[in-house]
Amino acid sequence: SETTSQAPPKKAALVIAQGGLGDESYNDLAMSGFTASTREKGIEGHPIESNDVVAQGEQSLRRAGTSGYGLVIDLEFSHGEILPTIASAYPNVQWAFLNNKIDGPNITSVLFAEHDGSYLAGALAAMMTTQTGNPKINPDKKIGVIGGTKSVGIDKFLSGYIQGAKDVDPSVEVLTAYSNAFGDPTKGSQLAETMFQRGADIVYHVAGGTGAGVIEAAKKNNHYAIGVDDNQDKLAPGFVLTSVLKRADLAVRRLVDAYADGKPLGGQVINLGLSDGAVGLTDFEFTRNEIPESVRTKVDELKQKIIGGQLKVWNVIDQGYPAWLQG
Amino acid sequence: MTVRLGARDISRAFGPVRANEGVNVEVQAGTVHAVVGENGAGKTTLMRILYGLDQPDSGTVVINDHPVRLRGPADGIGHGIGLVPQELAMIGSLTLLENLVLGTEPRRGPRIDWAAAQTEASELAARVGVELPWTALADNVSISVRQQVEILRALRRGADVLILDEPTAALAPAQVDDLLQLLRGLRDAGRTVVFISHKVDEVLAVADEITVLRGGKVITTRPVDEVDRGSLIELIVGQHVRFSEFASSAVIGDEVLVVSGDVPLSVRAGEIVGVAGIAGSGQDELVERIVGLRRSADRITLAGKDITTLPVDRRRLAGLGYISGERRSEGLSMDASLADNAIAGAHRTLGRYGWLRPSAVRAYAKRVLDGYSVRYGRISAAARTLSGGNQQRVVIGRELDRHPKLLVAAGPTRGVDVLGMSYIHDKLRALRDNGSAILLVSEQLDELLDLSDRIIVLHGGHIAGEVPGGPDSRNAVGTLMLGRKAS
Amino acid sequence: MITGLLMSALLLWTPLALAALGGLLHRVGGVVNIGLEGQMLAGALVGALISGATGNWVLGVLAAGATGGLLGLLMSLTITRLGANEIIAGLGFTIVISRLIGYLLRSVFEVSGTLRVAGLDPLPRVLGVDPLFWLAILLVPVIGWSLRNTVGGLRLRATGDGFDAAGALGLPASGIRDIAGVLAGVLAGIAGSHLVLGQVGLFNEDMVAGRGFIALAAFYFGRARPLPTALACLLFAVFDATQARLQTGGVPAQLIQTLPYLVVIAVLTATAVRDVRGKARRAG
Amino acid sequence: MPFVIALVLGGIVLLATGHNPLEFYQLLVREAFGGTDRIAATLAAATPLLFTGLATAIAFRAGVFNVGVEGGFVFGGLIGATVAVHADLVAGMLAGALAGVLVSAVPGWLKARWNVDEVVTTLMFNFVVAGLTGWLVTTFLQARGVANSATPLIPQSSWLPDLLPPYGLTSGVLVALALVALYAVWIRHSVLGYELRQTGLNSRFAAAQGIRVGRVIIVSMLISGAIAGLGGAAHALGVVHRFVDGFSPGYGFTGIAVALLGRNSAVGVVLGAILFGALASAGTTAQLFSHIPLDIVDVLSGTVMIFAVVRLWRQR
Ligand SMILES: Nc1ncnc2c1ncn2[C@@H]1O[C@H](COP(=O)(O)OP(=O)(O)OP(=O)(O)O)[C@@H](O)[C@H]1O
Ligand SMILES: Nc1ncnc2c1ncn2[C@@H]1O[C@H](COP(=O)(O)OP(=O)(O)OP(=O)(O)O)[C@@H](O)[C@H]1O
Ligand SMILES: [Mg+2]
Ligand SMILES: [Mg+2]
Repeated sequence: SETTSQAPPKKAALVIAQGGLGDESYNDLAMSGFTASTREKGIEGHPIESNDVVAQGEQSLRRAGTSGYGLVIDLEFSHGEILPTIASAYPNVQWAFLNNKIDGPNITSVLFAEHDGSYLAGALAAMMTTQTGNPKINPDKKIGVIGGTKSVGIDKFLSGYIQGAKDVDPSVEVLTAYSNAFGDPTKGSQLAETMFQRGADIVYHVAGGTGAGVIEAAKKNNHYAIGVDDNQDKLAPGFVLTSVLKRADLAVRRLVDAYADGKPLGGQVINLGLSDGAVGLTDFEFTRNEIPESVRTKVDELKQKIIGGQLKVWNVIDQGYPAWLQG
Repeated sequence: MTVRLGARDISRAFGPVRANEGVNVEVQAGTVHAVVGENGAGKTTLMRILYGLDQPDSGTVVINDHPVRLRGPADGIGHGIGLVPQELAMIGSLTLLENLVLGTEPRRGPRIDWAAAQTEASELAARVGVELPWTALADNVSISVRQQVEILRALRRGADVLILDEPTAALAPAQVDDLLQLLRGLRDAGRTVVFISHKVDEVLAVADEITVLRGGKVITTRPVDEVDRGSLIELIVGQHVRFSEFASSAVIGDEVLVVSGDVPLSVRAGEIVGVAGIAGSGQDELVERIVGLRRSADRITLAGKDITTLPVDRRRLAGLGYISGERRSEGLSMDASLADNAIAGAHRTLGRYGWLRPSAVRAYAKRVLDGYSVRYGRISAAARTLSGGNQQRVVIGRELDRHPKLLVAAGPTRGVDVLGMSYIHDKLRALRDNGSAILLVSEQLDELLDLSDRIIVLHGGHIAGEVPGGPDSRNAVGTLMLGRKAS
Repeated sequence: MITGLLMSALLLWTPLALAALGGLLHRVGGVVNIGLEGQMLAGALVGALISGATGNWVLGVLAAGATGGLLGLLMSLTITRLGANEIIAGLGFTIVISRLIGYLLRSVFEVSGTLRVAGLDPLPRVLGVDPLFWLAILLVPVIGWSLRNTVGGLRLRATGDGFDAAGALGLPASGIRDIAGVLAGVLAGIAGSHLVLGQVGLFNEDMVAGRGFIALAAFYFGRARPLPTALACLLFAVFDATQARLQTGGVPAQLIQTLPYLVVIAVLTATAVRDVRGKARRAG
Repeated sequence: MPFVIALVLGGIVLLATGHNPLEFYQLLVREAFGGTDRIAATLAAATPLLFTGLATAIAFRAGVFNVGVEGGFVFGGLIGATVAVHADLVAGMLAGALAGVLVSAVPGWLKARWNVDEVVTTLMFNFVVAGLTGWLVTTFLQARGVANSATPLIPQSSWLPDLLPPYGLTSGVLVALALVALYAVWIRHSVLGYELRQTGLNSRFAAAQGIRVGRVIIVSMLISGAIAGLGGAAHALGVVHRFVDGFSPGYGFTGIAVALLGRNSAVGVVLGAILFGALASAGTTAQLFSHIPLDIVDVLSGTVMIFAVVRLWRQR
């Protein structure tokens, strides 16, 4: 890296969560936002990956604290407990944490309403599975969802999806399965094919790289997949009904921009949800014609209701497990 | 005459040990050339070099009067040399037939022609006068059977120089005679044989020339008619040796070992009972049952105590000693130190509160090693670094030092040189005379006749008969071993 | 429903069986191959790239096999010629290969994690299944027969059980092991290509996902005999295929996923008990 | 010397990927050992490896190829963390050790009694334990209101005390080092250590001399499991302060490498653990000062691993 004789450039670090770069979802998305915004703002940006994210959290955060970094964004959930101590030890550094609320004068927390986005996907899928005129739809009222691992972080998505489906049509059956892997497309395609054989025609995946297999399976079997995190509609145009966005890139970009521009950070909680477009469904670039107008209107209505507060989607994290999903 | 195979000034050292030092040997074509010497004299090392398995530090191998370099056994084989190694190169998970043809398989394309292999094998075996269970795994047959396969293998490879490193160590007397006859036949057919043995009589019976090694150096090479038994032994060990003659026990006491069942047997205090039989007659099973390495359905008592279901350590506590016939795999732990080998089994007596006292361990090990004249460097050295004869002394020392009430000794002098053998025999007799009971299992008839007060002959897993010890029983035992009733 | 289960089990079986048979050959030659995982991954990537570049699945599979073979050779050489411990070499090679691939994806292909190769030619169907399935099926008896009845097979077994003894007979023991290592690599590479060309049609840096280790368990389980090894693979494959169906039955996913492993332990124990009972036992 | 080869090969990789090897090696050394904080980080990263390396070495020494230390570590971590929440430090550590014993006991017994191949059973047990802990941590043992699968945070009173605050080096490293030292003496000078060594070197010999081989195998597995479980508990109580997804990134498997690199000796285990610990800690923070991705650091450690064990001269 080249150095100039001027004042040292501002430096920002991004601590990559478990799963690492290449997960095709959360980490990669955050990284893309990080890369773009640091480049735009002329900030020196370094991602920090580790094979042992959990245990090495403290020492790598401290190292960042002593090495002239002004902003450290931590994507790793398990660092929540140590962050306040470290943040208070390095008060001149701005710390940011995603997916959980951490208190501290120089800590910014970012929360996503993934359950809201998943709810809309569930509602959409439940309405679509009865559209038997569509060649990708079968007569069975069944849809599916595949989680990467059985954990509350993932079940927050699953629960929202099931709730959305049941709310629009209680007789829809939702098949669930877990791949126990975030980078195993073979398994993803196996699980999805099984669901298709069992009568599902729309399968939502919350499983990172494993989901690539789900999407391939949808294409092969002429059914639908629903993507997650990033806009995955283009991965198999026409076969990805929609994707449930969770724009970690937007969150990171917002943090980096604020830091670069010298705007105040710290002590805040940024809630990202349907209203900001940081969570939500894609705009059906390739499937618009296959989704009836009425369905799209209904989804939109639901979205407005959630934003307006008339509809409250179950949040597994705050509320524990609901009746429709086993803990 | 051509020197078919020879060594010119060959030296080979292993660390501080000079296994071969300036060795010059010339083996004339069409002769049987014996190489003799005490344990550790360097015989095996020399043979490995002549075959290409090992390379000398200096000096050259001579083949057909020309110096050559052997980079591996393939080179040796290419020059028509075959080695039947002392450490048998058999592969346990392969059948005998597979072992026989390995490396020079009769083939049809990539396929092995098993029919041809079987025919060849049977013919070879018939030529040598043995019968072999060709489909048995090498792991499941006795040492002597394995040895026979090794010999057949070298013959089959068309070796016209055949090196045999102690081929008779595990053969029964009749088989030894057959082998020697075979070697003579090979010589008469123009082949060359290099023959290593610790048994002077065999050497005198078959060799044309004899080379004596001592301490890695050639002492002399002489035509066979220039030496006799006594002078050859003196050349080998460098001193005059007196052998104890057969002497039966003076005082025989109470029954120490009683085994019931298929092989009913009892051994009394102050008595050596020999067990004879061609290999595979049930000796191994008997030994393992007594020692506790194999479950026994039949009752076994030791000094009046029922040990049928006791584990090995409890039997040892009750007064059992065991010299294993499988020195390399069972009698010793080749990679463990001499000290660890010497204290094995007694180690619990050297501890306090679960900790071994280093001084006690040292003292105990030194007593065993020194008390039985083991030649070793450091007591922390691995057992592997000792020559075979010295390794055997470690085992003998360990077992005898505990003054067992009953000693089960299987092949106690296998591969041991003349001096070592007489030494071990004296020790066994002394143990008996001190009132221990000894069950002696050996393939060497001379040893059995020399040591035993009475000899039980096994055949096909049963007792074929019993004869008194001493040289006069030779023929009776030989007959019984073949399963015929003594007349 | 049942045919669906069967088909997916057979699909999952193919790469496991290929890799396990490769590992089996290496095992018979005396080396426990922990590097199958890495070789499979390399085979998967190269298979995807070459199939995409040439539009020909045969070339893709061959290239995957060649890559696996080359890596197998390198690994074997460090073991046979440099005396590296086989377990460490296997673990080390797997780490190096997978991380190098991760790096290549990001720096050369400029993708993260998943690589979609344009124009990829997937495996065709022959009698309803892909050719590599038939290859694996064919290999089971062929390997069994060859080990018993060919010169190469005999020498391989000899080298595996008695390295020094084989050497003393003038056999190039190290060379024979290297050949086994190459064969293992070739089969693992082909197995990897099956994941891409026969299953999902795209490459992911984690896509082998422990299948190399399952293959290892399979040939251990089968005691390096082809048929039991292939059956062990089938056991894993059937369980894998059944999982999704069981998962909706109310049993927690994590517990269901432990089933095949428990079954392996149970079967292994049962055979061991039978073996011990069958033989006159040497107590210890 | 083999180490140098590994560095040269790694250097070639670095050069090929457009990085300056010398600069990067310097950076690695600085990040591994350049200052109290970095040394603390290296030792902290080495601590779990000391436990798993030692646990592996003990079983290997008895001739038991136990690849199930990972499972013991993970299960020990889960149980240790859970017990520490409800009881105290000592109870947590003991419970962890006991949990590790549970994991290793069955394969040990199967091996001793029926000669069931331990490589397969212990490997399988790792998967079983992974499933079991995964299930427990999303059901009974889960902390409510947390976005991941994790047990509740252990109260600070039950933490293993820090050695060098504020650096995250806990007294777990002392426990590990004490165990390694004990192992060094025990394996050489105790009766059981003797029997363990003999069983490992030649079990047939051991049996013939009256050593109860089956019993020794079981004991070695129990000790191995206890150390693995204790390691997991120390990791939970000292470092992570709970059990959480990603608790062990494969410490048990790295432990196999540590034991083999160190030839199962005490000193070897310590050196091996520090080597891998240094690579892990330096490899992570080096990213703050250069643009070399973790992938390349891993390639480097894989290369070091392979070549640290080669013999360059065939012994004659
Ligand atoms: N590979 C080796 N490493 C160390 N020492 C060795 C090695 N091979 C042989 N020696 C030593 O060299 C010497 C000669 O051994 P060698 O085996 O040649 O003796 P030998 O005459 O065959 O003895 P024996 O009659 O017992 O078979 C012995 O002291 C032996 O310990
Ligand atoms: N790998 C090795 N390392 C060290 N020494 C060895 C090795 N292999 C063999 N030796 C030594 O080489 C020598 C030759 O081995 P060999 O099997 O011929 O022993 P031996 O003394 O002739 O045996 P025996 O008396 O039982 O016939 C022995 O002294 C043995 O200690
Ligand atoms: Mg439908
Ligand atoms: Mg010899």
